[in-house]
Amino acid sequence: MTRPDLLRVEGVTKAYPGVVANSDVSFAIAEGEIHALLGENGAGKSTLVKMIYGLVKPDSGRMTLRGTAYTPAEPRAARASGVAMVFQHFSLFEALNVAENVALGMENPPPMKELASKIRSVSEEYGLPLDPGRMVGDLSAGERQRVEIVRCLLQDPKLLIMDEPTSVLTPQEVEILFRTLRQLSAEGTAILYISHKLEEIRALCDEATILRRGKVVATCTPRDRSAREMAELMIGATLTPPERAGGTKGATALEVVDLSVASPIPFGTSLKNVSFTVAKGEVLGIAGVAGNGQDELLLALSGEVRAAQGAVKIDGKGVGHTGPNDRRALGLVAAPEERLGHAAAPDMSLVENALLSGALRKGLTKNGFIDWAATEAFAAEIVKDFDVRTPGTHVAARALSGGNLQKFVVGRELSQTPTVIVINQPTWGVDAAAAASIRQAILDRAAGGAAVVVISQDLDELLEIADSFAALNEGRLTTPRPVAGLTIDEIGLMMGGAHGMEVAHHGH
Amino acid sequence: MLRLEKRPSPSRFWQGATPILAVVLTMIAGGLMFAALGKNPFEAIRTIFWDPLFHPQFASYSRPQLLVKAGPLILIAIGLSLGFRAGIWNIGAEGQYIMGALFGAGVGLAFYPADLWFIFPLMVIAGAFGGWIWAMIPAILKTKFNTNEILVSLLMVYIAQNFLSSMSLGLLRNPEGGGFPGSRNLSQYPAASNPELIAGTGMHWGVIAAFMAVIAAYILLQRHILGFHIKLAGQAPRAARYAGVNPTGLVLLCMGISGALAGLAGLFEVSGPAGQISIDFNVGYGFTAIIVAFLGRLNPIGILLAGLLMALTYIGGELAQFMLGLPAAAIQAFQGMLLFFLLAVDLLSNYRIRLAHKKEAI
Amino acid sequence: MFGGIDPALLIASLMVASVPIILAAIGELVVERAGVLNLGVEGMMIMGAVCGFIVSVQSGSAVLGFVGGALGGAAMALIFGLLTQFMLANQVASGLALTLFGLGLSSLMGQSFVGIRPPSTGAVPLGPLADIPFFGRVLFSHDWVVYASIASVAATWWVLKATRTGLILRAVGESHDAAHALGYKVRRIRMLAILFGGAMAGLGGAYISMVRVPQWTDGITSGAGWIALAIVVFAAWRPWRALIGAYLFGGISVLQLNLQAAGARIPVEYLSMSPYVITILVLVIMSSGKGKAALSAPANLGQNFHASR
Amino acid sequence: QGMDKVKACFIYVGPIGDLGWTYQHHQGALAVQEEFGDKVEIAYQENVPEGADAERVLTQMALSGCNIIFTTSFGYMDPTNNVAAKFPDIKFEHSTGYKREHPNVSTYNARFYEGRAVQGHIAGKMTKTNKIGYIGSFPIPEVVMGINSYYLHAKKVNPDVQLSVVWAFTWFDPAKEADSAKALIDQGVDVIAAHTDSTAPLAEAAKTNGTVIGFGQASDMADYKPSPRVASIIDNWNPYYIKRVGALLDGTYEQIDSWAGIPEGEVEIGEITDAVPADVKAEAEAMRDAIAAGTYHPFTGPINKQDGTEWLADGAVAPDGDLLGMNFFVEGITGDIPK
Ligand SMILES: Nc1ncnc2c1ncn2[C@@H]1O[C@H](COP(=O)(O)OP(=O)(O)OP(=O)(O)O)[C@@H](O)[C@H]1O
Ligand SMILES: Nc1ncnc2c1ncn2[C@@H]1O[C@H](COP(=O)(O)OP(=O)(O)OP(=O)(O)O)[C@@H](O)[C@H]1O
Ligand SMILES: [Mg+2]
Ligand SMILES: [Mg+2]
Repeated sequence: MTRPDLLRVEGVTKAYPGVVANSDVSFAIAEGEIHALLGENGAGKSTLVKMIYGLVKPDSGRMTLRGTAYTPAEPRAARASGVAMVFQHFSLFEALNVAENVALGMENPPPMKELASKIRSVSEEYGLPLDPGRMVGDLSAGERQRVEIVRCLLQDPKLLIMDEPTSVLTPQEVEILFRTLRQLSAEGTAILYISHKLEEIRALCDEATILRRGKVVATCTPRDRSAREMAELMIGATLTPPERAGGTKGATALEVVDLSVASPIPFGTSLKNVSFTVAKGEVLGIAGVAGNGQDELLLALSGEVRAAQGAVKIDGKGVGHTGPNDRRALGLVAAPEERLGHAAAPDMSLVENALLSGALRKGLTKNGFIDWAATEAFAAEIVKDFDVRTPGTHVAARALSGGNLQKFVVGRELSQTPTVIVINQPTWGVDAAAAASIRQAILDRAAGGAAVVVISQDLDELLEIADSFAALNEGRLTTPRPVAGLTIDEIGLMMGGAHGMEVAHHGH
Repeated sequence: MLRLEKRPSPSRFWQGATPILAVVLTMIAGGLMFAALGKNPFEAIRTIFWDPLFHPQFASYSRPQLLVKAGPLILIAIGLSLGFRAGIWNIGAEGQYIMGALFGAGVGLAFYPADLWFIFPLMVIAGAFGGWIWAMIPAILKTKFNTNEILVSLLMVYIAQNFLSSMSLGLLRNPEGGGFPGSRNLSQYPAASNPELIAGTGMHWGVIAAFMAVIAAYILLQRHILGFHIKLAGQAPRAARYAGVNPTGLVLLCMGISGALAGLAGLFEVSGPAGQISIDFNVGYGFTAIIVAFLGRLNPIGILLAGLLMALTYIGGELAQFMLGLPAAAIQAFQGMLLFFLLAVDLLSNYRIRLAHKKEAI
Repeated sequence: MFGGIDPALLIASLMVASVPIILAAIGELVVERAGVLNLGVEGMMIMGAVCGFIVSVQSGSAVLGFVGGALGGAAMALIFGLLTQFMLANQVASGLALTLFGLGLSSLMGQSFVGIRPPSTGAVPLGPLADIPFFGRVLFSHDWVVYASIASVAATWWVLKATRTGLILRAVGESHDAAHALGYKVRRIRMLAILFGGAMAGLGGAYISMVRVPQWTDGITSGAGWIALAIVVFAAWRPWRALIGAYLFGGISVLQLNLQAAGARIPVEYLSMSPYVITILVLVIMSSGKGKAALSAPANLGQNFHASR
Repeated sequence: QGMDKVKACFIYVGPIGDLGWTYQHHQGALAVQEEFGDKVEIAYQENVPEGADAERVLTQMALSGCNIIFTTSFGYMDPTNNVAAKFPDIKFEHSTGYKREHPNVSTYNARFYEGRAVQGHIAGKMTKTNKIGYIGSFPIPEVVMGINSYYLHAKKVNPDVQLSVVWAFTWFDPAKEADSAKALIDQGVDVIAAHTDSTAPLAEAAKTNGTVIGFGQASDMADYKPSPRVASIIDNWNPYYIKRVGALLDGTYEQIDSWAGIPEGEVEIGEITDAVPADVKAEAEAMRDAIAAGTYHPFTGPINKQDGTEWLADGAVAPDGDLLGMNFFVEGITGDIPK
């Protein structure tokens, strides 16, 4: 296996104001190699690949592609050199259709009709079927990612960069993606793969480069290491998995009866006859592929979307018709998936963001007038209790890294002595150490008698913390089952299988 | 190559220094324009910025007039700024101003010539109501039918203007005015007038209302949960819903407040400085107030200062016209330049300007 | 009751009356599709009006006049573009300031041109076509700018729908971040759109001062720019709907004057507010169709873009 | 006693470049300067909105040492009187209003309806379709008076004539004025008079290749000679301004209420072009001369109101008071005055 190096990165450094995102980073990737880039949140992975893609210019250092100097001035140049990228935060246009989105990512797209048929054929060849005429806003997260991938594939890339691609896929979809990537690798395409899911990396990648605080701290062959070992390399410390104190179930705290609501989100999924109960001390895990009604379920439970009075009951009291604050008053807290813009206001300080949902239960206002001193104290308490790494409580939420903001948001909700907790994607894109501490905090509240609903696309996470399990599929919820005894395959089928992709792959 | 770098938080120093810098830059650019028109630029600049405040002949009169001119601008801009902060675009304040004046004056004139203590207070309520109801039309259309409030509120200005003509020619026409258009002069009807409260200060109820609005808005935005919700809705609408803010209610509230304040401004103007309803009663305060709101960065104190600065250029501009013979158009262009510079240098408070490294400029 | 109003004449009139609004609205539509909200249409129009007028008088050529008008509007747009795209100034305030500045500057520039007649913009010689009953009057008896305005609608529609340029423009308006991530020069594209918008507004203004009125007087556009802005929203950012909107508005404006001239017994004050009222009503009817109009606003409209690199 | 030097100030509602109302007042100001040279200083301010702004500008003018201030719009009436109260030594001259609350306030206006009579005569004679049009600005006595005078004199020479009135609800909006003219033309009107300020109606008429004619309004609008502009009414404020400033200089100034017209040269009929047949032109000039000589008053009875009731008995001449408050159409005009 002595393949020639495709891309060499040598001594690359990139500093942002106040932080060195990449410091003297060097690594190489061979043709056809699947290379993992690992690191905690903010370690500098995205920055590094953005430099390779020509989106960010390095301060110093050099890159070579097949032995010749490689200095892409812009993504166009990178694409011309055979480098393609699937972004961590999708670079798609919701109001445009699939073909248009693909065309925008290509240098010289063929006429639309031709492109459409190309999209059909390429997407089926790789087992990622797509309808070129559909509006991207109408697609599920998994389908959106297919658009990004197909866009790359149409350009016959020599190097394909994927920044956290699997966080939005079902296990079956992940499997199909891996098959696609292996097929590409076999065809000689190198893949630079960023993920926090270490088991996936073990299954997929040939080599791994591990970053910590912008520096390369280790390289390894993932197959030869355990996930635990790699995680510890990433964070430079030992990990402790969350502990379950085997509490006993109490009375029913949250009851959802035949909940049906239309989606308020453009291109969203409506909920259809969702029913379940959660007892005090119980953790209900709800799985499902993104875009199957998770957001809507959270909105309906938090009160942002209203339903029939009896559709949602807290401690037996019908609250389906009330708004978020009425439900907060009864002890329900909710943490939406999208941190910036939904759970927190990006340009507001942490203090203001503490007020955002804490005003009521923490008694931060009197006659509507805000007690800023108490609010600051609350924010400081969250930062301290949940180990939020921030220069202070007066920095804007957007200045926090994703993981730290997530800790803040979850911390804010859990610190309100809730009796019912609804939380969507508690650890999305958060590194292993932070994820463990968030899960632990949730389990602690459950042990303390709270009823918890965790909506997540991370099955390992659900299996780790949930007592019972259900899956959302196109707005319908399966009947909850105890977690004990469930297999990953059964779960995948509850989630709706591979969404029609299996068929396409049979040909290979 | 220059490069912009976003500051983690706005620079306090530049927030204070940018307006001064902008005024200096405007003096330079405007001075060049005045020189090109054959006028002495120093004299012109002095006349615009200095004379209204310190000229021995004019200042004692002009200074209070600053308040008279700035009052309605500030009052309207405060209301607009709340909506703008919440992402609700009422650009029809001019129409609400007209309707406030019509309702207020209408109530006052209905009592003519009675002399009852409650007439003026009733007019104030009617004025606020007039502006409020006019703003409610785009607000309700928005919440019920999802129409664009920018468009509707703008078109409502033209409708209000038609009402104004029709009222000053019809219902509200002064029966003793020899058939001429325009209502009775309210300043000659003490029970309904809004006179200067202390002679020579320019203070009338409208100016007091403007100051009260500044203080109330300041407290609202700094200390009250409602102000917090307004800011939140503008910055992150989904987070606002999550926080329990009712978007429909917020639209009605913000449009309502801005309409009511614009209506009040119209009422105080018609019963005070303007004196009467006439075909050309409105002079663009509703539009100028939008500029004032943004110049003041939607901040109550900023709006207060921006309103005063705007008023200064109006009054100084008037002096420059008849003292130096500068054309009105030159003054208008000068004001435009001032706005351009104020907007442009604002950059410095939010961004750092860096010289890009040579190496990077591939 | 409407006796005596000849529909052919009415339609022919409204086609002429709507030209300035169509031109300016199409320009603004492109600007807004690129994600930029320029409220300074009135200022750009009046600068186009004065520049077009001056150039045509000085050169004796109407065509050069229109070129001058377009340049005048584009020059104003350049100021707006520098402010909003490079200085990241607030778009709403910059647009309003542009209007204030344009009204002042145009009046300064036009001082020595008051009371002069510009060279005439000829009708297009369509010969016998113009004699066809009804259609001849409606379709084949206008000056060339009328046809150009309709052609500009068609061209804009085609470019936005079917060309890569249009696709990129829409992409930039939908998500400047995604467009930037794909390597498109958001600022440059928006700048070009802004200049185009200015040139179109300038053309619209020049049509007023050179054909509609034709003379130079201060404030000659008297609010046409605001109506153009309203038409863009009304049209839900679609070119053909902008044409319909402009014809609807222009049509009602012309119709109400015709009704007056024909002696219809409808109170004049209601007639004269009817263009605005009816525009609002039509908008309500269109918007309430499942919120369709609102959905089509470019997602990044009015937001400034700053790439941190 | 007289004064050695007078500072004469003018406040205008529009821009001096409007080629209409304000432009003509400014011509008057320039004439004063020309007449008296160094003995007067002129200052003016354009675009002053009526109401509060006017009062402030007037006060600032007064403070700056103006001796006489001409306030050239109806809407300046109350501000003029308010400021006059505070500056008893300064003379105020208010145009088109009726309030003289203080001894230092005079009013002046021009009898434009005299010019309208001449236009009406030409219109009645020239129309081939028997439809004549009038673009009204706002339904105020001034405008109503002009419409009535125009119609009466057209009807006198052409009993079949019909008048269409379009209210533009603006003093100045060239595009709307053009649309209004177009609407009238589309209705078969072939003579258009306008009480708005721009040349747009004439330009619209010019597009008809001579089938539609019109008149210059406020200023001569000579560019559209000989057709469609066949005649014009010119507001000529020069004589009045020269007279009043002169009176201040030589000490003969007194408070007056002036309503002058063709006889005083304050209303001028611009050249009647050859597009008008010689006999009609001669008749029109004769009417003008008769008005100038004081032998003919355009509103001489019998004249009935629109509803058929009598306004002026046979031979009666309209009292100025009736004219200044005129809010009715005369018999024969269809349509209502908007309220
Ligand atoms: N545009 C930027 N401006 C300023 N600082 C930035 C910018 N982008 C990244 N950074 C900084 O660079 C560091 C590295 O960020 P990067 O996005 O590369 O991390 P990452 O490894 O991709 O993290 P994650 O796992 O959360 O995606 C961050 O800590 C951040 O502070
Ligand atoms: N415009 C910016 N100005 C300042 N810092 C920025 C900016 N953009 C990004 N950052 C920094 O980048 C970091 C986030 O990097 P990035 O956006 O790559 O991933 P992330 O937010 O950590 O995402 P996730 O946690 O979802 O993977 C934050 O720490 C933030 O400080
Ligand atoms: Mg990240
Ligand atoms: Mg990243």
